[in-house]
Amino acid sequence: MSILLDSDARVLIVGITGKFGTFSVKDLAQSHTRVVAGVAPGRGGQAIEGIPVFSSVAAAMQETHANAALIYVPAMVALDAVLETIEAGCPLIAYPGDGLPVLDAMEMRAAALEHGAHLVGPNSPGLISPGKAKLGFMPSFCYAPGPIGVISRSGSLSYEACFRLSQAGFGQTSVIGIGGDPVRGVNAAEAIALFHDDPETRAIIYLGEIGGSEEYALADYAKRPDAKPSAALLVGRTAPAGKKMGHAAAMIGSYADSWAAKVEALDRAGVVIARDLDGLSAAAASALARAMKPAA
Amino acid sequence: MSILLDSDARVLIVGITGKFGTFSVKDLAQSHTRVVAGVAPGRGGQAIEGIPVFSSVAAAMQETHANAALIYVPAMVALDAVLETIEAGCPLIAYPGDGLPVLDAMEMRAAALEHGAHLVGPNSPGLISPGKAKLGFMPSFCYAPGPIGVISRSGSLSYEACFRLSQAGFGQTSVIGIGGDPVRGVNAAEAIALFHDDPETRAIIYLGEIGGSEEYALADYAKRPDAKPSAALLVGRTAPAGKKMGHAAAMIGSYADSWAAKVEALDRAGVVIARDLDGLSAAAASALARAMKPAA
Amino acid sequence: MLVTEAQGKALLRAAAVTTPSSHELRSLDEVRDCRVDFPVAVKAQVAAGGRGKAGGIQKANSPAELESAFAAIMGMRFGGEAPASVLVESWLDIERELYLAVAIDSRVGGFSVLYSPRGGINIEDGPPPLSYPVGLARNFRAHAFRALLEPVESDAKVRERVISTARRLLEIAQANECTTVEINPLVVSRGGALIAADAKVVLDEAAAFRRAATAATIATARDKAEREIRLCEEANLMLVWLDGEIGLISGGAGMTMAAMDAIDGAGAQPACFLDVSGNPTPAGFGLAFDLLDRAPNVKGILVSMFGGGLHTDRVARTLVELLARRASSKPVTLRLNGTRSDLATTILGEAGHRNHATLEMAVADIVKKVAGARS
Amino acid sequence: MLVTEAQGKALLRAAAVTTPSSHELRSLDEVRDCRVDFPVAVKAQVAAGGRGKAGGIQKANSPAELESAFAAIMGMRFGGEAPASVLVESWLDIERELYLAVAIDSRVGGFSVLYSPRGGINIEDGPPPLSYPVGLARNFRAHAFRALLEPVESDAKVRERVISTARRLLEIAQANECTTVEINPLVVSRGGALIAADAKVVLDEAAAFRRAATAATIATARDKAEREIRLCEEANLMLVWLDGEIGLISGGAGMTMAAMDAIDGAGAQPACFLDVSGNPTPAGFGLAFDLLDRAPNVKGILVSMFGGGLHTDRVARTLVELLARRASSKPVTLRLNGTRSDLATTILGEAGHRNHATLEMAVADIVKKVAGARS
Repeated sequence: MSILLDSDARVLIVGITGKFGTFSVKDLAQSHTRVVAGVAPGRGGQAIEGIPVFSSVAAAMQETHANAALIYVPAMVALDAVLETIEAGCPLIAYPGDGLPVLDAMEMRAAALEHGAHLVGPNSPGLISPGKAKLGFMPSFCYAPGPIGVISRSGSLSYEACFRLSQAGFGQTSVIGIGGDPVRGVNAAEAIALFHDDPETRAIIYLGEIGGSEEYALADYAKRPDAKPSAALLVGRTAPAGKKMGHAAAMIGSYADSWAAKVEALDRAGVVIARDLDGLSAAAASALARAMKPAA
Repeated sequence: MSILLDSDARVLIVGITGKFGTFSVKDLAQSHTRVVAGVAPGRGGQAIEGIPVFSSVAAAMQETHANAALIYVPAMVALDAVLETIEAGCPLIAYPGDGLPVLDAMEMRAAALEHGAHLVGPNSPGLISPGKAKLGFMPSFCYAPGPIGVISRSGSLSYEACFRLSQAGFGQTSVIGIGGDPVRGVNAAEAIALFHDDPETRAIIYLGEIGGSEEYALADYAKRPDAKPSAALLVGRTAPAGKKMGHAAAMIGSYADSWAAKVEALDRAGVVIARDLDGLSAAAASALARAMKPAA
Repeated sequence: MLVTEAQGKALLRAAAVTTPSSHELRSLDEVRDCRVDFPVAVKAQVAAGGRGKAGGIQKANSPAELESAFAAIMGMRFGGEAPASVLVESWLDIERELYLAVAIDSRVGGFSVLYSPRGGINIEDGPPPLSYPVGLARNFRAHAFRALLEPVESDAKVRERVISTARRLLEIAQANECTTVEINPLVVSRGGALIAADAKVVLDEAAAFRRAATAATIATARDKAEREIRLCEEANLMLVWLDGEIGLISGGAGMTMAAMDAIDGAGAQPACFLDVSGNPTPAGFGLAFDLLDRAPNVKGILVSMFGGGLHTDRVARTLVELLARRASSKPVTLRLNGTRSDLATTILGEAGHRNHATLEMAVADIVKKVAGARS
Repeated sequence: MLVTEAQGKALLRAAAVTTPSSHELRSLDEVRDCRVDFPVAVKAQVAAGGRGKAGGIQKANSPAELESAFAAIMGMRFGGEAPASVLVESWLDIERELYLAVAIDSRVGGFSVLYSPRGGINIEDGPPPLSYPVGLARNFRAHAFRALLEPVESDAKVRERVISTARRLLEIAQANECTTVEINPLVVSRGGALIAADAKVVLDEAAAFRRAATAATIATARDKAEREIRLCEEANLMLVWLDGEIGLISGGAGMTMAAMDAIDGAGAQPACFLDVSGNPTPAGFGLAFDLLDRAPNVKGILVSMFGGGLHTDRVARTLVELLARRASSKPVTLRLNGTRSDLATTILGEAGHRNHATLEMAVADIVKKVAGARS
């Protein structure tokens, strides 16, 4: 098993005629992911890399029975594209783009919740279920199948962290990038719930950072008596207050935003803390070891 | 029968401590309408003219099982009050106030539709089912029970028109003021549908005016083979183009807004036209006479 | 409340809708100091429609032509209004003129988007624009609008730009509480970009309590309005001057229009729409009589009130007092009906005034009196 | 992007939120010409927090005091920023200070409204404010907020005014695309009215493509920013200067922070957050090296890139060329891992550079080199 994305994925690429869209057709094929359709308004009837192009998501869904969408359009039309995809009935959507106005992210999130769809992003590499399918642009070589569910706020950190985990023998059920923006589709709490319900996921690893409050969702979860074991690596321990560290949401505005406050809360809730990237595999091993033990 | 409002009405007055609210308690009592509760934030526990006051609509509904609300609050907090009332589960609401921003009217209308509630107003005297109950501030002496359903965009016109109808022996099942603003709760098409479904309503009289397009809803209805007979009086035949005639929506901006265009459409659809107020009773008689005949 | 093109375009620019580069000029000195690349369009700034057909838009190819166009336009009147300024804009290289608007649509219960692939000043002579019923601005869906546009607009690039611009216009209407934001023409430039060559923006006056810009526009319009209109607004009366000879004082918008129509039905014409229901007091009626007594075209006055909440006996007392000290000899006809009208009839009768039983009788009476006074 | 109090208050006034009467002054001449009723508050206009505690708000009781306060404040720096102006405001007659804000809350997935009945500069020392999770601005419900306020705010009149103001702040945030609109203090005047005595407004920079005001604010801030930051923004690099000695060039926000933390873990400190993933080209790396080579506090440079989509062999070639013509003698450590890193190691090795296998090895190497250079 895995979360949201499985080997039966039939992927639709909105914005397939753009640079990213066309790259993704080839990249996904190499990751054994079935791309069944592309969408580009006014370009219906064409084909890109052998994939049929439709003028609307509804037409593409009807013809190809796509069940997952990857959206590569500029931020200024992203809300339109995501709403079209949600309302066409697509249950899983990744919008990786960054620079999206937060009001548009709010509308996307609300529309997804209203329709029972799962939206991954914005500002995220997407979602991968190693060995099964990929809905995003993360480098596939970093991942391997296994029992760990990974949630990450940062693309670059998740690549290297998963590469190290895979090298150390800790494969992943799924790796979901919840993104670096303050408002997102699937958030930490929802991603945790998905991994909690996935029988093959035996432990959860959270890759977080300073700023925002998503990390507290993991602390809340870890306190539950039925929680799966979890480990966390938070970056930005040495970041100064009041400065945005690349991601829109990575800024320390109050004590609760800080590395120390978050690590304290996670530690108190029983989450295994990796102080550095270097300590991540040990933390993963420790969490998995707990998963082996029967509940006390 | 009647539409929306019947003798089982249990009326709640939001803004009961204001001048209009307090006047309405006495006025409704004189019209044999049961007022069961008032709402004024921060004034819960008091009483006005013997009516208990609550701090929230939800509390008032729970305690008194009110099933209709009359809202007398200033335009700047009207949206808040109407949303609270709709979301507390009240199925029928009249908001008579004028000067409401049209964006707020749009939100009210959307919320009412979403919750399956009926909102009468803004900028309307409300709704009366003569001899049964009144939810508004129209002068009760103008009305009498009978077989005619009346829809009006103008308060003043509806008082005098109904007074004349009542004097001439043409009583009313219900009289609904859909209001003089461009966006409203129950609109012409919806009011027509309600009267269509009311078995006691034998004919519909529409009191309209220049500007907007509500009158075309009656023309559409009258073309239906199963339509009840209808008559219409439109005012503003002598109004100039480009000038707002009192009501926000009463302005001729295009040919379709004009008296001539609307009368032509209604006449062609088979609606009996009263050219003047003076001709209204004859038009009512003519419509009722058609109702007597079995369908061809 | 319609605002000027210049104000409307400022709202468009704030939301990053492209407009031609422009200067708003108020005096010949400003015209002489203004540096522009010719040719330019010189456009009267008035809050009234039909400006183009009335000569309010001229082309100038040189500073001399600009000066004379400025002087000519500033001397014109549009719907009675003098321009406060002219807008001087770079002359556009036009590939095609489109029509795009968002406006409140009462049957939709919210906004509709209107589009025509052939805009310009003769838009009303062509087929009606495509209408996309949106409702709440947030219900706009690019894909739904696109599906409607496809049969109407064959150029896919223009289509996508129209969709983006329509969304932007809805955002403008929402954020600034406008009931209409109309661009006609929306110009397709030779390069394919869309440029708003004109802007017709109507602000929702009811939102003035939370929109400082709307409140300021209303205040400016009130300052510019003729004295009578301003006095009525301040006194909470609603006045629209008309062309007839019967001065009409009535109550409620609908009944005032009904009375206007009844006057027309009796072969005369109303001189005004004057609704005193907002202030049926000695002050309100006093102002109404004062205005109508002074108006040269008003030959007689009809007071017609139907009392609902209003107590007509109070109105009768007010009228008796007012008529007693009135100087004008214009004939007056009274009709008070409804709440306490028996008492009103008595009060009027005791003072020697007749209360007519119906609107129609009162109208016949004043029309006869005015015709008699003339012959 | 934080704007100044004066800009924030302009947004409040446009939505009819009451602010004190004020003048924004930029020069001593303006101060001398300004007519105000004393006493007044004299307030530094900077887009940075903590101004009050740093002496940026002073009271002046006379023209002489106003002049000296102006001069004093204009000479101060707040978070490194010089005030561009001061705001002179009538001194408020304060009954009570409240705290009211709307801000994006990531766990809510939208806006929250924050309220405290005791606002002022020490708000952070008290209990956390009441939080009403709204989500989309249109989901604000007066009755829901009222129910939360009742146990916290006992004055029913204040409560109702706070509710109205909160709705207004949400409308401002929505219409202008703000991520924060905070009023602290929101003053209850002796007359009971609410007055926004301060305003902290953060604009969403991502909305600049459709908000001319946001685009203009960003452009102004960029003009005012130090040269290095501006160069990086123009080149699509992300730079934040820090206090340490290890110049860090990395890829991706998360990995750059991870590398900063690793440097700290090895007993040294990073000199910067410098993410070149937006432009991993000769131009991007060239600018990065140029800035770090010139910075006096940078004693050595660590380049750490993990290649995902990025081909590290290309980066290796770029670095070889760059290092060959570099003048600085500051030590450099390289670590390229991920896509095509075997090839990268070969390319670097052929040019005499070592490619470290892991981030930790590379960090240890540069820390040792810098320590060696120092001793």
